[in-house]
Amino acid sequence: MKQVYQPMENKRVRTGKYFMMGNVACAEGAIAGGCEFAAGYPITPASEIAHTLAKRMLEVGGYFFQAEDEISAICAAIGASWTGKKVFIPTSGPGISLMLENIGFAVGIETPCVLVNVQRGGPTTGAPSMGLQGDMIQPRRGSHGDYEIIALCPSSPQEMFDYTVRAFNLAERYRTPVFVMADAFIGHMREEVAIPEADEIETTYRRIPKKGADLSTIKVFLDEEVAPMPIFGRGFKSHVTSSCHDEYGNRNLIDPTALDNFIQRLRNKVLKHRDEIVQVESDYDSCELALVAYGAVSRCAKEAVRVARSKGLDVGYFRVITPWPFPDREVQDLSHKVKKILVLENNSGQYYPYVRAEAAGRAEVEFLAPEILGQVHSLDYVAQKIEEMLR
Amino acid sequence: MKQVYQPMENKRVRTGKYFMMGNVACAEGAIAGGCEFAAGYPITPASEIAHTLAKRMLEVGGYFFQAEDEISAICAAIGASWTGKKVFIPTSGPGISLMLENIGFAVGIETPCVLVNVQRGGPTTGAPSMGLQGDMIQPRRGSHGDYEIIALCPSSPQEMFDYTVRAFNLAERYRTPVFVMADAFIGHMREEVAIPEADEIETTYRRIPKKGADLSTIKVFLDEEVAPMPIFGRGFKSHVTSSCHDEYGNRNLIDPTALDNFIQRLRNKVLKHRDEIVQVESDYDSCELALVAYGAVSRCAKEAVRVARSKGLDVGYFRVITPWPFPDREVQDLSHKVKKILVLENNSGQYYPYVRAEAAGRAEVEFLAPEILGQVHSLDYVAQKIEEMLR
Amino acid sequence: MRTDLIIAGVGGQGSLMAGTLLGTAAVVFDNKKALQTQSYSSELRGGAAITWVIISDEEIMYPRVVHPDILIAQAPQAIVRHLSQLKPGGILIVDSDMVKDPPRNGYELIQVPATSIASKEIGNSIVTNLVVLGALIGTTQVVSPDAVEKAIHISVPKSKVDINIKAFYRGLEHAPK
Amino acid sequence: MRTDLIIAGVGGQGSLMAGTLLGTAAVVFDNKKALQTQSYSSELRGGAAITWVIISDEEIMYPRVVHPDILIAQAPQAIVRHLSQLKPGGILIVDSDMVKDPPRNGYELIQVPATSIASKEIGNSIVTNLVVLGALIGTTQVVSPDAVEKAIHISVPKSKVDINIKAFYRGLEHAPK
Amino acid sequence: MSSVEHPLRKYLRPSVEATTFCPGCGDGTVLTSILQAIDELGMTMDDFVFVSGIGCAAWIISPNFNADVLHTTHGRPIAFATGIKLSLPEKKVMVVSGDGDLTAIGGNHLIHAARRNIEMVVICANNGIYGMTGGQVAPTTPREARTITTPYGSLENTFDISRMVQAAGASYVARWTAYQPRQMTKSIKKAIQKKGFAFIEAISQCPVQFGAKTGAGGAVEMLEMYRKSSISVKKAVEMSPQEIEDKIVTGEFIDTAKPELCDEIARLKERIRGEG
Amino acid sequence: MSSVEHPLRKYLRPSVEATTFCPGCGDGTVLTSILQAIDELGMTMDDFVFVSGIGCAAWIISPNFNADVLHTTHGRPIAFATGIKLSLPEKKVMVVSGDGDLTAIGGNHLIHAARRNIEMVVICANNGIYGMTGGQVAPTTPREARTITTPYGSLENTFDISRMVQAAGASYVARWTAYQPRQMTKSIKKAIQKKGFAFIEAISQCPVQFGAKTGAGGAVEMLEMYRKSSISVKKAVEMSPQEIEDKIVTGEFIDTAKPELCDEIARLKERIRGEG
Amino acid sequence: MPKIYILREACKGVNDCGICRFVCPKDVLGISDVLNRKGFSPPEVVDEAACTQCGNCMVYCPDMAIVVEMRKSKKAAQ
Amino acid sequence: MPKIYILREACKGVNDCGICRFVCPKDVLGISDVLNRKGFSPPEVVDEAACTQCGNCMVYCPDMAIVVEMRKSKKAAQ
Ligand SMILES: Cc1ncc(C[n+]2csc(CCOP(=O)(O)OP(=O)(O)O)c2C)c(N)n1
Ligand SMILES: Cc1ncc(C[n+]2csc(CCOP(=O)(O)OP(=O)(O)O)c2C)c(N)n1
Ligand code: SF4
Ligand code: SF4
Ligand code: SF4
Ligand code: SF4
Ligand code: SF4
Ligand code: SF4
Ligand SMILES: [Mg+2]
Ligand SMILES: [Mg+2]
Repeated sequence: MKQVYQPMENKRVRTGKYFMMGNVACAEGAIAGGCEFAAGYPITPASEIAHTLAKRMLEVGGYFFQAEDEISAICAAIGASWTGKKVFIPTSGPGISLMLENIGFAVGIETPCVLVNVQRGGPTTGAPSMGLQGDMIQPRRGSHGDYEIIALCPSSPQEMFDYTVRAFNLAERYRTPVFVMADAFIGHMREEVAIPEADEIETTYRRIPKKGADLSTIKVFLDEEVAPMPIFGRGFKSHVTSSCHDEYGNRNLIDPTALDNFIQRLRNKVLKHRDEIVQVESDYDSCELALVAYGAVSRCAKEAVRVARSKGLDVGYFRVITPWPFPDREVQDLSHKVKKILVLENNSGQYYPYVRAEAAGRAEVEFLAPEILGQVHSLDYVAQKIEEMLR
Repeated sequence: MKQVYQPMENKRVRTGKYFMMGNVACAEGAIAGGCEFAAGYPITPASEIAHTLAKRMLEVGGYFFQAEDEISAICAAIGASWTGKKVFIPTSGPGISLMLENIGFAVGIETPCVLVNVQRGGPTTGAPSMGLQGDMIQPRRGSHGDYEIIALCPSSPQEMFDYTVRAFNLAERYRTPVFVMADAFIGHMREEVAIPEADEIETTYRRIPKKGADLSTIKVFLDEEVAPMPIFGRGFKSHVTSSCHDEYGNRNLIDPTALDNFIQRLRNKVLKHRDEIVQVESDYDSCELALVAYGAVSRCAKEAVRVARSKGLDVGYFRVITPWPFPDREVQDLSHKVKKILVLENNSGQYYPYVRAEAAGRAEVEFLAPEILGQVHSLDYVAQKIEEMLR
Repeated sequence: MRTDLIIAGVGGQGSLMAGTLLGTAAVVFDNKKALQTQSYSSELRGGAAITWVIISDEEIMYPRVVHPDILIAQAPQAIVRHLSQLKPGGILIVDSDMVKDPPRNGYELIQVPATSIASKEIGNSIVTNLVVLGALIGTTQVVSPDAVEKAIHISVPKSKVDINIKAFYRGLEHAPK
Repeated sequence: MRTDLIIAGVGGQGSLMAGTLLGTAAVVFDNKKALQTQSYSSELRGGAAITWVIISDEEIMYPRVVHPDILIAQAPQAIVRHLSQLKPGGILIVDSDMVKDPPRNGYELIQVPATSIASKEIGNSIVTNLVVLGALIGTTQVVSPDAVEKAIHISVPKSKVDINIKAFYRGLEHAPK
Repeated sequence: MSSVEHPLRKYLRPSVEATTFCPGCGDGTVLTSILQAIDELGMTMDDFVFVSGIGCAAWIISPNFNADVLHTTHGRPIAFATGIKLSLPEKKVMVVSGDGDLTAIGGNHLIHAARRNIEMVVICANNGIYGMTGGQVAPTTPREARTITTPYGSLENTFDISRMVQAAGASYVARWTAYQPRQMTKSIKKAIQKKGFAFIEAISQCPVQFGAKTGAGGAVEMLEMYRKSSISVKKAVEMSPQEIEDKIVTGEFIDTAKPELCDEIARLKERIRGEG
Repeated sequence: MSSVEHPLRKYLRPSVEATTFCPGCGDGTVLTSILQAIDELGMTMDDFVFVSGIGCAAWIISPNFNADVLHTTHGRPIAFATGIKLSLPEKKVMVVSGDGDLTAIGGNHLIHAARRNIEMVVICANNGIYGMTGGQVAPTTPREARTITTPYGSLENTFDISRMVQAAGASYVARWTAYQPRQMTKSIKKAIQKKGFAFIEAISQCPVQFGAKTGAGGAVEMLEMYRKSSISVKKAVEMSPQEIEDKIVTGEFIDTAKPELCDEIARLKERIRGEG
Repeated sequence: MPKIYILREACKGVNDCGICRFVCPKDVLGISDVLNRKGFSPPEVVDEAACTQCGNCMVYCPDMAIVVEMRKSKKAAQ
Repeated sequence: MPKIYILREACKGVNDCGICRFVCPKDVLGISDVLNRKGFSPPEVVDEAACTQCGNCMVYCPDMAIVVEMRKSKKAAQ
């Protein structure tokens, strides 16, 4: 078979202004964020990420590995991360469902990696090209056991780029999997994407023990302040196991306190740094009602608030950018300032109980699903609900 | 190799009083509940269920299929269910994590099946023989997409038997997967198990279309009142797909309303019958504080309440038997009657936000994890917290 | 000013491509904002191909087209599915080769025999979408013709640039002045 | 009356089996309640084997043994791990072949040379656990000897019944009256 | 003339107007070959349960076949089929799915079903690519072929699926191209009658994804290639590995008898009953 | 005398006092054979990254080997190893795991790694059972053998793992029993030096689960059985299938050269750089 | 003389498919210039007399769009 | 004469293991009646003179509990 080699762009950062598909922006964000190894398996509506990476990764000296299935993809990526590479795993809901065992593994052995879930209509195979925010709790509670996770929720192709970069930084900083929770609507959306110069993009790299470090004397796991990662190939002689272990990686399956320590420290590693991770966008004063939303729906909420205000209604806006770790204090603050909260999600109310629990007893919290699940709410529909709640 | 055939007991129901391990009771419950096909893959701390079934199923004319992996196990069981058999899939957290894609599939094509998760200490491989209630949200939110599920939570070997029987009945009645959420502590616990005579055990069987029914004229999917199941091998010529479909099984991936219909009807099938499904055990009047718990921890809560009352404290008890569908009205009722609620779980508070959200603003809700995650709270520790909350 | 459009046809007519060119012209060359979404899945073939485009001078917040200002119908099904959504007084542009006798009430109707222009005048039916796009720009100036021309340059393979531009201007000329 | 016990040894000593026999005796033959849990995993081999047993006349609600009334130590580690948990005034039963010089304060100490009784008198060290169990029943009557005998009958292979019963009674006799 | 119906049309679901395949897709020919085999055997659709995964090939049976059809998740049809067969041993179970479905994500179920030698017909429509998702490289894509995820050519070796399934333990294994519909039909008939795991690799042209992306051309060009490149198993034995490299070896690879799982279970149950 | 140290002891993690294997477990012999091979090649532990899954065999390297060791989830070590090798092609990557891990739940990764011919040594300690979880039937358990999940004897056929891995595309495949530690060592040396996917099936006695449950006996009885039943590949070729049935065919099944994935990637990157 | 029926509406067009024409040993089939409802050009019989009844067109057609009435066949439609 | 070192504490006992004795062609090894700290009976050298230095015991021992000092070897411990 004839092989034609196309000229290499060889630019890590594809600087410039584009009318770009969200999925492509996501792939470019990964590369700009320093991704060196990506692994995936084709799936609608995320495949364009893989298509972009398949070409671009080779051009920038990395590799896109198309695995035999999603399980292999996440495992290969985790393996690559342990060699010191920044790694990336784009997929959609069914892919994440298959990966969950090993997402938990990545959490357990503290592996930086970035996953993208371009959510599609489901449950199960459902309607692959429709965007539903149907997997919002899955990153946190989908894998068995007790753990914390970091997730970001973009609402535009630009944010597909920006948040993917940030996801890499968070993954490296906290040595843990980070999710970008997109959906088919955002993934297939085209919009202006402005990609800055390489030197304007902040990138973080994980800490690694000093050369020649003796791992029997330094803690390389379960440090709430994030232990340096004893990556492979540098002579550290790391023992890495997801069995319950101590700070040095020694397996301990017998002592109950070892399990407690294992779980708590992994959780605290994220929770103690929640201030550096959690991001919300809000625009409310002590108002009557605030709309809470994330992702594509947050654009609907923002516009609905603008319209409502233009009609003189006392409405505020609260967008969750990082659904996980849960922005508990921010929601508490909100619940102190407003009387009522309306949570908008493009699902049947997955995130809503968490908001409601946190606002407990201060603000009254209601939920509004879209008229048709899978389609962002229409403005009229939201306006009607706002008026009803303010009546 | 020499083969020795042991005498067959050939009794579907192992009537009698035993000092029996929870996992064994669970297997006996499945058989008593009518299980004809079980599929699994060995995993601590659930393996004893498989060991029991491997022998007993053959004796009662059924089959235990040890699959090549957990994915194959759930798929084979779903396939068998579509031939009209009652099917059973015992495993532990890592197994469920692997099965999630196809658990969603079972929900989507409305397949009766019973899963047991004998929860172990994690995340990831963790500590396999320690019991943590670490997977409580996973049945409902672990698979991608928006769906409802039914789950039961036993607190003793006797309930491992009883609830497994009930799980089969619910699965058959609602044509959907049902979880039994045990843990290593209950699974490996031995206690008195009294198994009644076969004719004292209530068993339900799914509805099936009439012989010769023309499926182009009757709805065999997405009926909120539960459609008859057009099982294979009877000439129905069923088209069964987990792609978004209508009431007749016709695939429709284009119309947004088709997805909405698909999701809503599947959810409502469970939610509309929540009164027949939801079970709680409660013992509170208008009291100051109620303890909410489930599974093994509910025994601790119950005893703590007894002790507190014996000291004259105004404390009530609320046990969740069916964590899913969420007992919203029952928790609402509780929150109307008591001032404070203390949620006890052997995890870091997975179910707690759901309780708190539902009690929103009426009762004050707090959470107490055990002193050591993985070990049921000590009574003293709970007593202390009770006193603190009543102070 | 925000303009909401639907371009609807069947697979192979290039409706999505037309939308992307429009968006590229707006964003990259006209310094406007644009947003495109689509009913698209490689798991589906044949059948409807629909794209929604929003062009605006300001930031686009609400991302859906619920009631378009303009409906471009490249196939009869497009009328069936989307005409009822068109804003009262909106513009309906049809490929008159494909859509015969469109209903005529309550909106401005523009008919362009795009398929025949493309296949007969330009010599390749593949550029029908550009003829339609030309008609749109000729009618509404939602983006500048110049921007579209530039967008074509950066979006289609070199060998196809000329024929696309030709088709675009042929469509543009055809629009009622 | 509720009695909480710990039986702790190392793998192969039959600690778990002793606990199960105790529970079976209580539940099936003495009409009492019993609950047994264990630190057990086929993913672990060697090392500690511990079982917790609760025997009670009434329903057992709280399922954990936090402060046992009785600690049976079949190995030195058992003392290290569990003695501090023993209730003040509780009973400590040790296999004196395995546990030399147990600490003596604050509880009732019973020493039985179970391993040597089993291997020398009965002729099989495999029944050490039954000697220990006998000593326990002899000391505390937490279940009836008769119930244990019946429990043995339904729990162990026919060929092993006699030797188990013999070991049990030998242990029982050995207990301080 | 409009009253003329294709003789195999009666096996299709009445509600089906046309298949969803692209023009010239070989999967249509595979579909016809299967129905032809069933027809020639004089069996009815009620003798079968059909199972497929996800992909274009999976849509050969779903919803087209007017029979019990289970359209499952990607890669798992054999696992579902195993449960069905174990519980309904008196029916014929046939899996029809794609190369990606059966050998990439589903590879494990394939080899284990072959090992168990559970009676089942598995037809793998092998188009050398992921058709449905837009032309990504598959384990069956030729080395150096350009696909949408191998823009510089694929660097991976290719499975010899049939050989592997044979090594895993299947009783019957054959490979045919869509240029050999008659042989395929004959082979499917044999497979249906086989007491054991029977596997047919049906090389099927995908002009739209494989043809366009790799440069292999349209339906006719691909069929022409199949015609030219195919050699029989017998002939292949006499050729050197290098000579075979670019060829498609077609024919029956194995046709043998060994213990079948459902049979063994039935026999054991019988024995247990006898002793009970 | 207590100052004498075993010459291979230096390769073990200092904190390790003893392996966790049961007395007489063949996995210890496999462990020694691996270290012996590394020793004889004059390599150091820093030349390697070791990966294992879950099971007794997975504990051969974890935590024992004083090297980079990744102890992973059940069935996935090859998938992890693939990512490691692709990102660290200059290191040797060795997977050591059990038959259940590599061929039951992990079967798909095994065949795909073999297909890709990615340079990697995979040592499968095959004890014919799930040891760690208490003696359940495995795809490698002999037909009719009683295990805890086949109380009436196993009804399933057994994988010929080595043959399957070869059919999937591996460059080097050999099988040895724990009664052949010297041959095993020699073979591991070859495997380490192989540019491609190298697979060694190490038949290893599990007296505690396999031996006890199937009646095969203790460590010595099982070794004696290995000794008696083993025949060489060369001899096997001359024997009929029936004659071979109860035998263990040991030796090298294949040792060939074909394109290796990391090599191919490096070459492509080079080319792209050249043209950039 | 054999009878060849083209089920025009079932055909996906000789332009993209054309398998029937490719496999016909006798060039019996040409291209219809009347599109079917889906916009495809089905084949048309241009030399029925040449047909050998080999059945290729019918057996290979992926869309069951050709029926060749065999002389021996009883079942063939009128 | 060769030197055979039994690393007693590493041994898991000739009762359950005993591989060294099985593979020794010359019955050099017997059973020690002093248990090691884990309670196992290691082998003991009963006929060192008979040892052929074949190395079997060392190579087969699953627990690295035997070291045979080869005459040629320089490395062997004292
Ligand atoms: C778990 C999961 N991963 C990925 C997909 C996306 N997907 C659908 S079909 C397909 C490939 C189909 O390829 P093949 O089996 O060869 O069938 P073809 O379309 O080529 O006939 C993929 C990757 C999915 N549906 N589910
Ligand atoms: C997903 C998952 N399923 C099941 C298990 C339980 N498990 C642990 S080890 C093992 C089997 C090990 O068998 P094998 O690989 O042959 O190793 P061996 O112990 O025999 O050496 C199983 C099933 C697990 N840890 N994870
Ligand atoms: S994409 Fe390929 S395999 Fe799929 S229907 Fe079209 S031609 Fe056939
Ligand atoms: S169970 Fe078997 S394989 Fe595992 S350590 Fe013991 S003897 Fe070895
Ligand atoms: S039957 Fe044969 S000869 Fe006749 S038209 Fe068809 S292909 Fe041509
Ligand atoms: S083979 Fe069939 S579908 Fe193809 S062109 Fe001929 S008649 Fe039409
Ligand atoms: S070296 Fe050989 S002869 Fe000497 S003791 Fe060891 S096994 Fe026996
Ligand atoms: S082979 Fe090793 S472990 Fe086994 S008995 Fe001999 S010295 Fe001990
Ligand atoms: Mg394919
Ligand atoms: Mg094994």
